[in-house]
Amino acid sequence: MDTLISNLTILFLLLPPVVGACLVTVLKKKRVIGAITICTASLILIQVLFVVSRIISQKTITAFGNAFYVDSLSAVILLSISVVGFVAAIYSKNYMGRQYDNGTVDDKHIVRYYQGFNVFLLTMLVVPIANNLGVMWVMVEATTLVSVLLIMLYFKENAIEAAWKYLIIATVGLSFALIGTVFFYYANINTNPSEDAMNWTGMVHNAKLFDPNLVKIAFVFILVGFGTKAGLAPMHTWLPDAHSEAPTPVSAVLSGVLLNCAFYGIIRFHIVSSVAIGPGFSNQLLIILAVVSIVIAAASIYFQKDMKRMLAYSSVEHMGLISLGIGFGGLLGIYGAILQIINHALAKPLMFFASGTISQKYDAKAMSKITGIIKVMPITGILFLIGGLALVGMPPFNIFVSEFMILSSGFKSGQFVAVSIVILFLVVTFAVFLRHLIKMIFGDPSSEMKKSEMGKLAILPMAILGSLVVILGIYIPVQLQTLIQNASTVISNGGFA
Amino acid sequence: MDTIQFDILTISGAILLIATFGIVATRGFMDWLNAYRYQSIVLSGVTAIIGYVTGIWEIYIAAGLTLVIKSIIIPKVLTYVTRKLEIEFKLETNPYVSIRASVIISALLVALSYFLIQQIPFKSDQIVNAYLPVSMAQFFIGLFVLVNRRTVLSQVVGLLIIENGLFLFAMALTHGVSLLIEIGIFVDILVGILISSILLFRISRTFDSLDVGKLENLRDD
Amino acid sequence: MISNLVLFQIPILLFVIGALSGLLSRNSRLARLMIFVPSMIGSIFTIVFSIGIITGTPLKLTVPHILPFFDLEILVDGISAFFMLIIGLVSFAVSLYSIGYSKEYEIKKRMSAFGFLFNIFILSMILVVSSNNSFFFLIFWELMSLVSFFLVIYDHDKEENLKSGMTYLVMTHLGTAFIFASFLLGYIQTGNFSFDSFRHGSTGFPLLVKNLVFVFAFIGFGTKAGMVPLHVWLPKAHPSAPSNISALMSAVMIKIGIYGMIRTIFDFSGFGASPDFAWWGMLLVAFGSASAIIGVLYAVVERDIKRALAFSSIENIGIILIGLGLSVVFTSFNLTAFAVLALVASMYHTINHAVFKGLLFMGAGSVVSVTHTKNIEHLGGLVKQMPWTSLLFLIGAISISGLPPFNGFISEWFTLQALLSSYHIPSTILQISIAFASLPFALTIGIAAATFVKLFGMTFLSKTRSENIINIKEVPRSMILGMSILAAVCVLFGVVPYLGTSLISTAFHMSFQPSSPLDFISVQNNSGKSFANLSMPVVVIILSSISIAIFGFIRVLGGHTKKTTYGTWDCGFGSLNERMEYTPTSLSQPIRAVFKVFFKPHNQTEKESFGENQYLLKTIKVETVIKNIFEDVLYTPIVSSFVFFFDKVRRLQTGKINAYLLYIMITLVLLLLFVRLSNNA
Amino acid sequence: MLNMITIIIGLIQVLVILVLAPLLTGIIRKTKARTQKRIGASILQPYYDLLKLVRKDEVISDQTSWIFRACPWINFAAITTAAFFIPVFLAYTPFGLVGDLLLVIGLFALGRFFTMLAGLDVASSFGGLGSSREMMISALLEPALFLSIFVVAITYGGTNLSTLISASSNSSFLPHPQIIFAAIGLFIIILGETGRLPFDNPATHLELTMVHETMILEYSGKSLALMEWSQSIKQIILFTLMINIFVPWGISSSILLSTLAVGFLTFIGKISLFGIFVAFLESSVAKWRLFRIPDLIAIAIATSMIGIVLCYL
Repeated sequence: MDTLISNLTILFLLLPPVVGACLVTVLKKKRVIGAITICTASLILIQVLFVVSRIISQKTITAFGNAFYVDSLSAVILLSISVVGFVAAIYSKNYMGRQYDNGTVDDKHIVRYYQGFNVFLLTMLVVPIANNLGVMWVMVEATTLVSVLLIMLYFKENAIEAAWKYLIIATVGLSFALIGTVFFYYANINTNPSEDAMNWTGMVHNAKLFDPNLVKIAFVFILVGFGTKAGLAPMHTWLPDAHSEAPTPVSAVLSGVLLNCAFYGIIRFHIVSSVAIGPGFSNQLLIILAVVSIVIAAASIYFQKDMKRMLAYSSVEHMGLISLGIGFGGLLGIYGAILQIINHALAKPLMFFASGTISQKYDAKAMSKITGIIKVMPITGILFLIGGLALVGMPPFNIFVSEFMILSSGFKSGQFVAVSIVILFLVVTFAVFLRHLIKMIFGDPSSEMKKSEMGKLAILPMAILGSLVVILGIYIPVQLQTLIQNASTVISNGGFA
Repeated sequence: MDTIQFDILTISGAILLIATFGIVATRGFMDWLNAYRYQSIVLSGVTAIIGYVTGIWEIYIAAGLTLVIKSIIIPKVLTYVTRKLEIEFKLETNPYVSIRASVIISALLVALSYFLIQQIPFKSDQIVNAYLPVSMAQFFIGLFVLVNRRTVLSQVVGLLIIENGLFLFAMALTHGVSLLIEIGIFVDILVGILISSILLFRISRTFDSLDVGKLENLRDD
Repeated sequence: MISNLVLFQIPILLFVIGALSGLLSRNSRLARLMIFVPSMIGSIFTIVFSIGIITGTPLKLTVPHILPFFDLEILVDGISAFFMLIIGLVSFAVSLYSIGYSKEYEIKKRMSAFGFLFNIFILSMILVVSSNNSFFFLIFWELMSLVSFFLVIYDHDKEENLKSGMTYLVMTHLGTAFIFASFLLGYIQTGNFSFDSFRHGSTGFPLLVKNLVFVFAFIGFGTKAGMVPLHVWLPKAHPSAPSNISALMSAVMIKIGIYGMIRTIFDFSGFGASPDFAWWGMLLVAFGSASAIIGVLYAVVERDIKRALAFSSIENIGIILIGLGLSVVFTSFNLTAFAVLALVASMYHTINHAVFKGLLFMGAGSVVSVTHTKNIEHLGGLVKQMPWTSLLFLIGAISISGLPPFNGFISEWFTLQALLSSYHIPSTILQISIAFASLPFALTIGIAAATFVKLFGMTFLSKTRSENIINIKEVPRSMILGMSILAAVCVLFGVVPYLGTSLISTAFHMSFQPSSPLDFISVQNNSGKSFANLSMPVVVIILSSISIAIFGFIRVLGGHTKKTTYGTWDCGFGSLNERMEYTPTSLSQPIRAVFKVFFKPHNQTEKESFGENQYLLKTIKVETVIKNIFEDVLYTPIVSSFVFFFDKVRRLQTGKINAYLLYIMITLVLLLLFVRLSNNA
Repeated sequence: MLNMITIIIGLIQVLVILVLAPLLTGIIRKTKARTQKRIGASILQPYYDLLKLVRKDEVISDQTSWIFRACPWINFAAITTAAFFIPVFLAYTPFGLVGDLLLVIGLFALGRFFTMLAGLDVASSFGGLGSSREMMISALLEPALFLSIFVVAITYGGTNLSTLISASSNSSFLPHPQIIFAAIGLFIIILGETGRLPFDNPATHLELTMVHETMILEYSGKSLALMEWSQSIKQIILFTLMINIFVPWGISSSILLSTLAVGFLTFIGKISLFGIFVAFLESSVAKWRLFRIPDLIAIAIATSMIGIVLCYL
């Protein structure tokens, strides 16, 4: 009975995007397919909430034999995917509608967009729940392919360039991830050749017996591989291009969720490696890459001219912070990192949505051409400001809480050098990021700008995210606390809650 | 018996490496394609050897698949795509590092991969012993080709070398993970190649060139 | 009797109501009342509450589980209540003042955002001083910074304001980073974020940690307080803000920095009566003296009235820090009586500065709101059009110059006595250094008086220097009333020092005389004789009776004489006009010349000539510019080295995919080599 | 009863200062005239001047405000209040509990503050000029003054003038070494505070040299009388301080008629001698250029600093 429920749970999780994609392909009506996608996304959200509530009570769900395995960590990722997917679907309707009115896209493109969007959601949903790490890899690679298609939806020069770089770099990176995965598998079958040797559950079970040298090399490959996809510097180079050239809702999903999915891969193997050889080694590497990411992101933001590129670099910074939290370890650090995953998934899409709306209004992405947003579109302006302040870690917004935890754990773990550098560059990021933001939000708009918002459907998703950003800054519901607590236990406790 | 087997393994690995060098050393796109085709044939032979040594029948299927997909379908697709292109792309004029130097660097990379892999305990597994460094060298060489070459097409080829290395690596280490995942990986690669072909097409249309140098609009400096 | 908890909640609720009604309102008189009346009532409750705490027992409460790891803990003890009292007092006056003041703003701006931010700003300050958990302290602290930042850039049409706002925000954030570090050291030692655990655990910290906790807190809170050389934001932000906000910021917000320092030093740095800590005090005295003298030197040559006031805030923070530092030194040598004296001096000056700087900023705001210029070169003669404002500004000016019988004199008297008491310290080098530190301090007092002669004289006295301010009127009654409250406090705290000293000694649980309003303040010397005495009420009695007596005496002696009004003597050249008057720049020229090493003044000449011929000048403009050494020597090099680094980093993003792949390759190889080589070793 | 007597004596000391102030000015002027081979006016001339001035009508500038009119009264009241805390011929004063030396300085500063404002209030360049120079000089004198007070206060144990002067009158005949340095510093400062040469020339009305006079240039009648008188009072207060701190010989330390009489007479003698000394000094130096004055003040500061070091060593 219980297995049946579990199987159905997973099935209903994966069914909506499949059905959605099919319906979009069949119906092809511009008005309908947007609504369908919103339905799909909301069904996913509801189902994920159900899954989360089950996870809170029973910690793990296993379905279809051993094919799917959901624990608290997966649930956190699922939660971020579903929330961002939901708001992105709502936002898409308005955004793509306007693109259509502009003549930027035609009917064919819109159908392709919504197909891609549904498939993209599907692939991402599978990543955190697949028990087989090979399947996980396949799905991460699949997300790359789908998102490349979504990025090159417009046949603009820049979009094609970005898509190309993304494709090549991500594929190369992920091939390293596969090498790492296979190495782990090899380590596993060397000690215990069994059916589920490729499965996460099987792997973490035997991890204590793995050969240390093998694990180290394997983890390096994993880190570089999934790190490329997760946007850790210096493998992040594709990220600003891809995120800035994609259609805005896609940028939001890429930045808010896809990076998390890739990072999820790192976390899984980090757990295995910690069990195998103790957390010291992988922590060390995570901290190094994290510091490099934060420094490079901070430095790159200063000279940015394009709004979305700037946001992309900010994603690099936040992935750095997440990896820093995991690397510092300790309950506080890991908790902070997981909270950071959620917080970033809320704040970054908010910023992307706002920036998309703003670029449509001003007909420009260059920040120098945008001034006085607060006067032209007050609500969007305030939401943009809230998102920006959250991103730079200003209280009382949510990211401050997680950053506080991460940095505290850094002090606690005695990594003073790393923490000092990070704090310095967080201040630098704060300065350079806000400098751009404030120039755009305040000041006098040019006289021909008419004061108006861009429609309720554009505001709604931002308002949802904005209120979550504010609320999570001062209050985290007990259920969410429990979930994150369990997820951090999964990481710190060798994979078991 | 074991030593003979090991010799066979080593020699086939060496042949594979030489085939890989062939790709590094050639200039024109058609030459690469041919070199790639040869390399894939060698690869499928190597796969068959692995199948023989381990006695797992699934590996023969994989070898067959490799032969079909890599030495026939992919070159065909790429030839088809490039034939449609109307611009001059056949000869790459100037890689960052000259061909002679690249060959030497590739040799160094082979040495590097032997050095890096040394510490892994292979136990008595001769297949791993023989092929792991070879496949590792293939990654590095593939990556080097990607770094060094300046046309979009050559980068696809670099990617293909890496995929070949990956395939060999997976085979050598795991003797076939499981057919399902293997197929998944194959499909991924195929779709990847397909998408990159579409992109190739787009790039040549939009930029009137296949030079990656044209793809430098998005940058910070 | 209403419980303390309710009294604490009422003002919070009122400020929230004020904030929300601000958001919901449109521009109108009603809206202004809806914004500022709640904040006024809230401030009154704050005052009542804090006096209740000072005289009664501390309020403590905990709201657990709203966030993981961090409980919202509130503790209002005497120290918090003292600062809360300052907040309440000044914000009451400022709220009252704002009812009239913001009318001016309504014409060009929406009030809704302002009303929201204004109320939240006051609320955040109250919450900062009452929080008892480092996490929530930082939340409220940054909220305070953020809200005040928005208020600074409230006139965001001017790019200059945005820039000063940015400087402010970045500097204060940098400060927060240090505060954060200081708290985290406590956290490492105690494993808890609550101030309570710091408080109990701090005595057990290793000396190094204690020192680090102090130094980080010193830098962090010093930034907020506007201590030199971390003061750069202050003279930019305060003038940019609307004047009522400048008043709040300068009078109250920078005091929260002082609060933080006191909290850290006396509560959770493990500070105690040991000569190990004497250098903390000396550090405070050194930076305090530097702030005082540098602040006042910039103030005296300044032409922008609000900038001058801002620099003067730096000066006064310096004086407060000197007092605080002396208190630390005395405590570390276990000279309790003098430590109390120095702390009273410091806290007395804190409350005084809050009062008179609030008053002065409001006065300046009144002037700016009717004349629309902050440059005193264009002002003058306002005493006739604005008699009330000028009188109130004069009271502020006399107080801040440290002249009897107003409050500034009292706190400076205490500070001087504390400096003199340094001869009790059993260390010659400290004795001499503190004695020498009194040199910049005394110089500061002298120049401060000159500064305010200049500010008041040039703004309110003599002839109007520009034509467009001739037909101006006195400001509305609510503004006058708002200023009068603080002016009354200035007088009250000057004439009856008992009010201040008893407040401080009760709040800080110390014993200090005088024991009744009319009693003498006295400082004892070694032989038990009185070292110094002061009784301000009697001084005021003498002063006023002499005034009456001499009036009568002269009248009797000279009889009734006529008074004729006639033009100022002009050496017979004909009518004097405003171009012949002394300008503010020329007024401060001697001081600028004496300190030319510091100011490096030079004249900038702009010439505009007719056509080609450079000798036929159409206009010539000469401006005396002084160098800002801190920006030139300290900040500009730091910023430009960062920008240099940024420039190098952005070169990495070349746009070449080959380069990108190379980075991946290099990373991979390096990490693999790292693994390989670390294994061999 | 004793209290009543001390208060009365205290008041008498105040009166002595108020009454003798113009006389000291007269003595100095007479001496200066003599050294310049002039006969000079009577030493009582300042009294005549004051009497004349209070009876004269006033002309007030139409540019001025109430500050200009109130200034002489405030100035006078402030300086006279300061006189209450000064022991003159008795080594202490009952008002010592009310205020100390720092308060005296504060009250002087209050008077000067208003005088500077009055100078600015008349809207002529003269007033601005005077205030501007006074701003600089007073600002620089402040630290010098405080440092020398520092030396004196820690040597004699208080800024309370009763304590201070009692201690100095009880101290040995030969002063402490640091006191000599303090005396040099304080003497220079007193010349500056009272506007004597080489800081300021009270006798000229030349815009190149004058400081104090420019600020009161617009005053006439009663106001001018008050300004002049208060200036004399300030002068005698500072001279009294100087002689009572550094040469306290003969000052009465108890309330006996005899000692009081001796004290009073020696005070008259000492203050006259000091006035004559200052007058001689003034005759022998020229007014210094404005920007050389800081050098002089620097000397005062330096000697006081040496004094401080000597205190502690």
